[in-house]
Amino acid sequence: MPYIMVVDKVTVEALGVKTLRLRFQNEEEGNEFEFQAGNFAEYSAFGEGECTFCIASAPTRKGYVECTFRKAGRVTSGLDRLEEGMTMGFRAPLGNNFPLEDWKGKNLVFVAGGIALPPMRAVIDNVLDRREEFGEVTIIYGAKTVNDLVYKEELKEWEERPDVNLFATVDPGGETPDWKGKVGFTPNVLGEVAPKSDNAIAIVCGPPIMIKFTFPVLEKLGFKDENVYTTLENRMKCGIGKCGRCNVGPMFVCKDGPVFCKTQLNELPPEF
Amino acid sequence: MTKITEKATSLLSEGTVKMIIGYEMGTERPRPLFCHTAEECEKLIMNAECKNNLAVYLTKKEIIGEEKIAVIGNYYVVKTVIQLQRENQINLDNLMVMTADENGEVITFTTIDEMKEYTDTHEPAPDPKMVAALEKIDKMSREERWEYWKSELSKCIRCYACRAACPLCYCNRCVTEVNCPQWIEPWAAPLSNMEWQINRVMHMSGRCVGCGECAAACPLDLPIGLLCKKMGMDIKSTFGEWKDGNVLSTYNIGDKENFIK
Amino acid sequence: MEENNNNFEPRIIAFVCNWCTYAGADLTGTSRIKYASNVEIVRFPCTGRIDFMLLLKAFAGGSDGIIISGCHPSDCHYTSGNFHARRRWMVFRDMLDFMGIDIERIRWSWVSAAEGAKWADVVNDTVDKIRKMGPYTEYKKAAMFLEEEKICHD
Amino acid sequence: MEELIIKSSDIKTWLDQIIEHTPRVIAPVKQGEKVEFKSIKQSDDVDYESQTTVSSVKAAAFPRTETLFAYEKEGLNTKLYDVAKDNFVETVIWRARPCDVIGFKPLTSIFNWDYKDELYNRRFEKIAIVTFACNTADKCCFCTSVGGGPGNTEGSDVMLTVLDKENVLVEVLTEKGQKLVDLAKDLFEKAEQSIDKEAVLAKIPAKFTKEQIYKNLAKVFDNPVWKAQSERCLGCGACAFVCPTCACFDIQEDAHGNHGRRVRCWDSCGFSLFTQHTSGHNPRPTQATRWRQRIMHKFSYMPDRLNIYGCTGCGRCSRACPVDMNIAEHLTSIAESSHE
Repeated sequence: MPYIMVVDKVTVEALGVKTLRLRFQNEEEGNEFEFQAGNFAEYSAFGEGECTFCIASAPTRKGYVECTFRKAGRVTSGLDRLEEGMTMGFRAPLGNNFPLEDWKGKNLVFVAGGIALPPMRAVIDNVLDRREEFGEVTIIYGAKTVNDLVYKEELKEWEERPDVNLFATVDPGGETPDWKGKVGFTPNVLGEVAPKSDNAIAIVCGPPIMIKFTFPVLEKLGFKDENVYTTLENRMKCGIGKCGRCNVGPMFVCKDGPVFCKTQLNELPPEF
Repeated sequence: MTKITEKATSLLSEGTVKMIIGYEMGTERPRPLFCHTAEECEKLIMNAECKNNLAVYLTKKEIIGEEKIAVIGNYYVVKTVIQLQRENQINLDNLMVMTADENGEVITFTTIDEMKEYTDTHEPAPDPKMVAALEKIDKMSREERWEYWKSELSKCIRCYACRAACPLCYCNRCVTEVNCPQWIEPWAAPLSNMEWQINRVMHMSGRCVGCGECAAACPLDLPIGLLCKKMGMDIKSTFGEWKDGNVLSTYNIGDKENFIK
Repeated sequence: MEENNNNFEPRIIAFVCNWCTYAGADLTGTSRIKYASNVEIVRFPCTGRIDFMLLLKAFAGGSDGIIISGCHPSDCHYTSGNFHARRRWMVFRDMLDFMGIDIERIRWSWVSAAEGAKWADVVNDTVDKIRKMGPYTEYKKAAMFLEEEKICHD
Repeated sequence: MEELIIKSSDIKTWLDQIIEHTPRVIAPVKQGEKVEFKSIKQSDDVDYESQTTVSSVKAAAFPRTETLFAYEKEGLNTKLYDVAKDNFVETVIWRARPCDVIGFKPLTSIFNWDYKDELYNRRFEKIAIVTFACNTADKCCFCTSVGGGPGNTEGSDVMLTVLDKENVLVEVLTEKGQKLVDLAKDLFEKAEQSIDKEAVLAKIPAKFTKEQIYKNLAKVFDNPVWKAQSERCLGCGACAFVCPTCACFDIQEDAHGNHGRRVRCWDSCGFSLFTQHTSGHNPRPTQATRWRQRIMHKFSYMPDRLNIYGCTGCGRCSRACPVDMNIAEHLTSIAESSHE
């Protein structure tokens, strides 16, 4: 049975993209609930159905949970209609998480595309709250057009931070006159920025096409397969490994994923 | 070496067609066969039990591809090709339509009119079991009919074999798969099963060629063929033989009816 | 069936076309003609837009009778909307009858913008007829299939 | 494991006793030419001639449509209600076949792998199964090739084998079965030991072995054999819905204004939109990929994860298929092939 959550704050990120900040309706459930960066959840808009998104806020920031989604179908339009104070359902934590513990002391390269920044933000915020335990942090985030960029205030905040080098980019033709950031597709920008690959972990997240184009660039930069992680976005209904639709080869994306290492992906058939 | 296999092998070896769709003998009954090479044509057969409507594959791009193919089908396949052509779903110069009469002679059609002339003259007799079932239902009172259809259709498991087997059901997103608005509930319940059948037959009205494949495909043998048959008879009696375009997408100022006052 | 009819108030849904019947109903109002109040009017640009599934959804939603009305043939605002609709209704009505759905509960009519009085008659006749026929319980019961699985409300 | 003998004529009276003492008894009933599992009220509705029914008996534990929970919105708040306990009644499945019964094993392991599905478990633990061994078999049966057999007692509570015209061997396998037999204790006598059950059972030659399939499947993932086999497949859901071991489901919402229910209903990997992403990208776009998924899931992924095969060899999918996709034929060609 899903938890009941109360919507605290609704922020409009871009055209059709919203972030909901949720608080648990009953306090004890809220306090007992903990999750890891990388987990996802099934959000219910009662009367419409359920859909799958990552948990966009970091586990280190207690007391609330955030999710970001684009208005696309029946359930997301249901979520889109929610205002402050209204209730919705929340089934979490599901799936596995980013292995933060064994990244200690390593440099981190985050590559995100479009609406895939939310799962990364959970990790980035988590890393920034324990900044000293990690090496250099590079974020390469691309979107189609300038107003498609999500979390605009966070992007500014990361830009000012000295210990984070952020490269926001927009696809060619999506830039506006006062856009200071880069212009070009995320994989090409990654090639230009060329972060060093020794003692570094790359985390890629975006639509399947972007993942397919980013992997060769990472290889060229010398990232070994076991240092590259990604989260897969498959059609999900149950989220607990029963309904049989999210599998890539023998692996269930909802139970054995969504976070996969590239070595695991190489063994899997090309079915994502 | 039946005449069909001869014709098929020659077509394939000369390269006029890339693939031939026909029938082969399956576990208990004939089933569709796709011949890409000459020796596969050995298995081609054509007899009264060959019922699958092969035209269902003619609208599937992943199967027919871009090159020219041939189809050796029964009477209903030819009739469906006419209807598909009328709804411009198929590209006739990439398709060779053939059939075989009782003693195995292969008939090849080159134009639509040849097909129309063949289908008008070779109309098979209506299946007596269906005619009897229709009479039995017509004699029932309204409440009995409601109970009959509710009990029959509550068995339906919504596997959509009726939609999959029908050559004229080629929408890539069917009304049941649209969820804003959710017209028909996607789970199996007596009323939503009835709504599904009503929707399916209404979308077939005036287009259905009466091949009976929806009833044959149903694993539970539900009498859904009667619905299509009755729809076909009603349309023929009220609108007569409709030549140009589909019944519901055209209109006639002189339509007569007695219930709109 | 007679005794419970006196306190049974039928719920009727009317699918009407905006240019003729809706205007006709408006005229009925402005000319102070009384007609039964248990009709809920749903306005459509044209009868051609009335999807046959809406009738089934109306019955499943709990209405006991349906009125469908639009412009007279050949004076449709969109020239051929009501011809298409007429065909659709002819085909749909036979099918509903064959499947045992009670087509007596559906009233099909043409009401033009000038026929305010006719609209009142259509509504009153239908309401009386449906009141005599009683609620459409068998359809509503079929629509309640999921409710057979009981819920514990503790 | 007690072996008893009952007269064929007494079976009817025993069934009457069972019907009297159990809220729901499910048995094959003839409707037109097809035979279906239905809940029966008197014992003479049961059909004893048919080989198997069209749909499997999984609906007794995993129904086509099932309420997960109900919700009610009051103002800004939402209340959730669980399903009532008395929806789950004691059930006896009468005259099932060994291949139906083994089907429950993979189903139970799916529904209890990692997260225990209460709804399924509540229904399944209330089920007692009386199985009839198969004296005949038809062309589509291949239970011997996947480790089953016409007299396989696995999963049943009571196994009946028709020996000859009047007496029937009764093997009581579990205490649930014992309770059923105790309902009409006097109808049964002890069986002498010399009964050879195999003699009366149907002979079904094994066409291939599961291990062969499992081994070959590891090599054939992107081999054109899938396209060739699935060319005539129409992408309906018949094979998945009649299969005793298919457990894929869809979650939908039945909304009425401010209250409604979340509903679980059957779904099939054969449907084209089963894995369609909102962006339109579909990891399994063609029918060949879906047919491959069906076979790989039952013969390679399930053995890897739950070390149980997802097929009981009942042959229902071949009988229900509109274009006669005979699974035994396809599996034999995979087993024999050494596709590299």
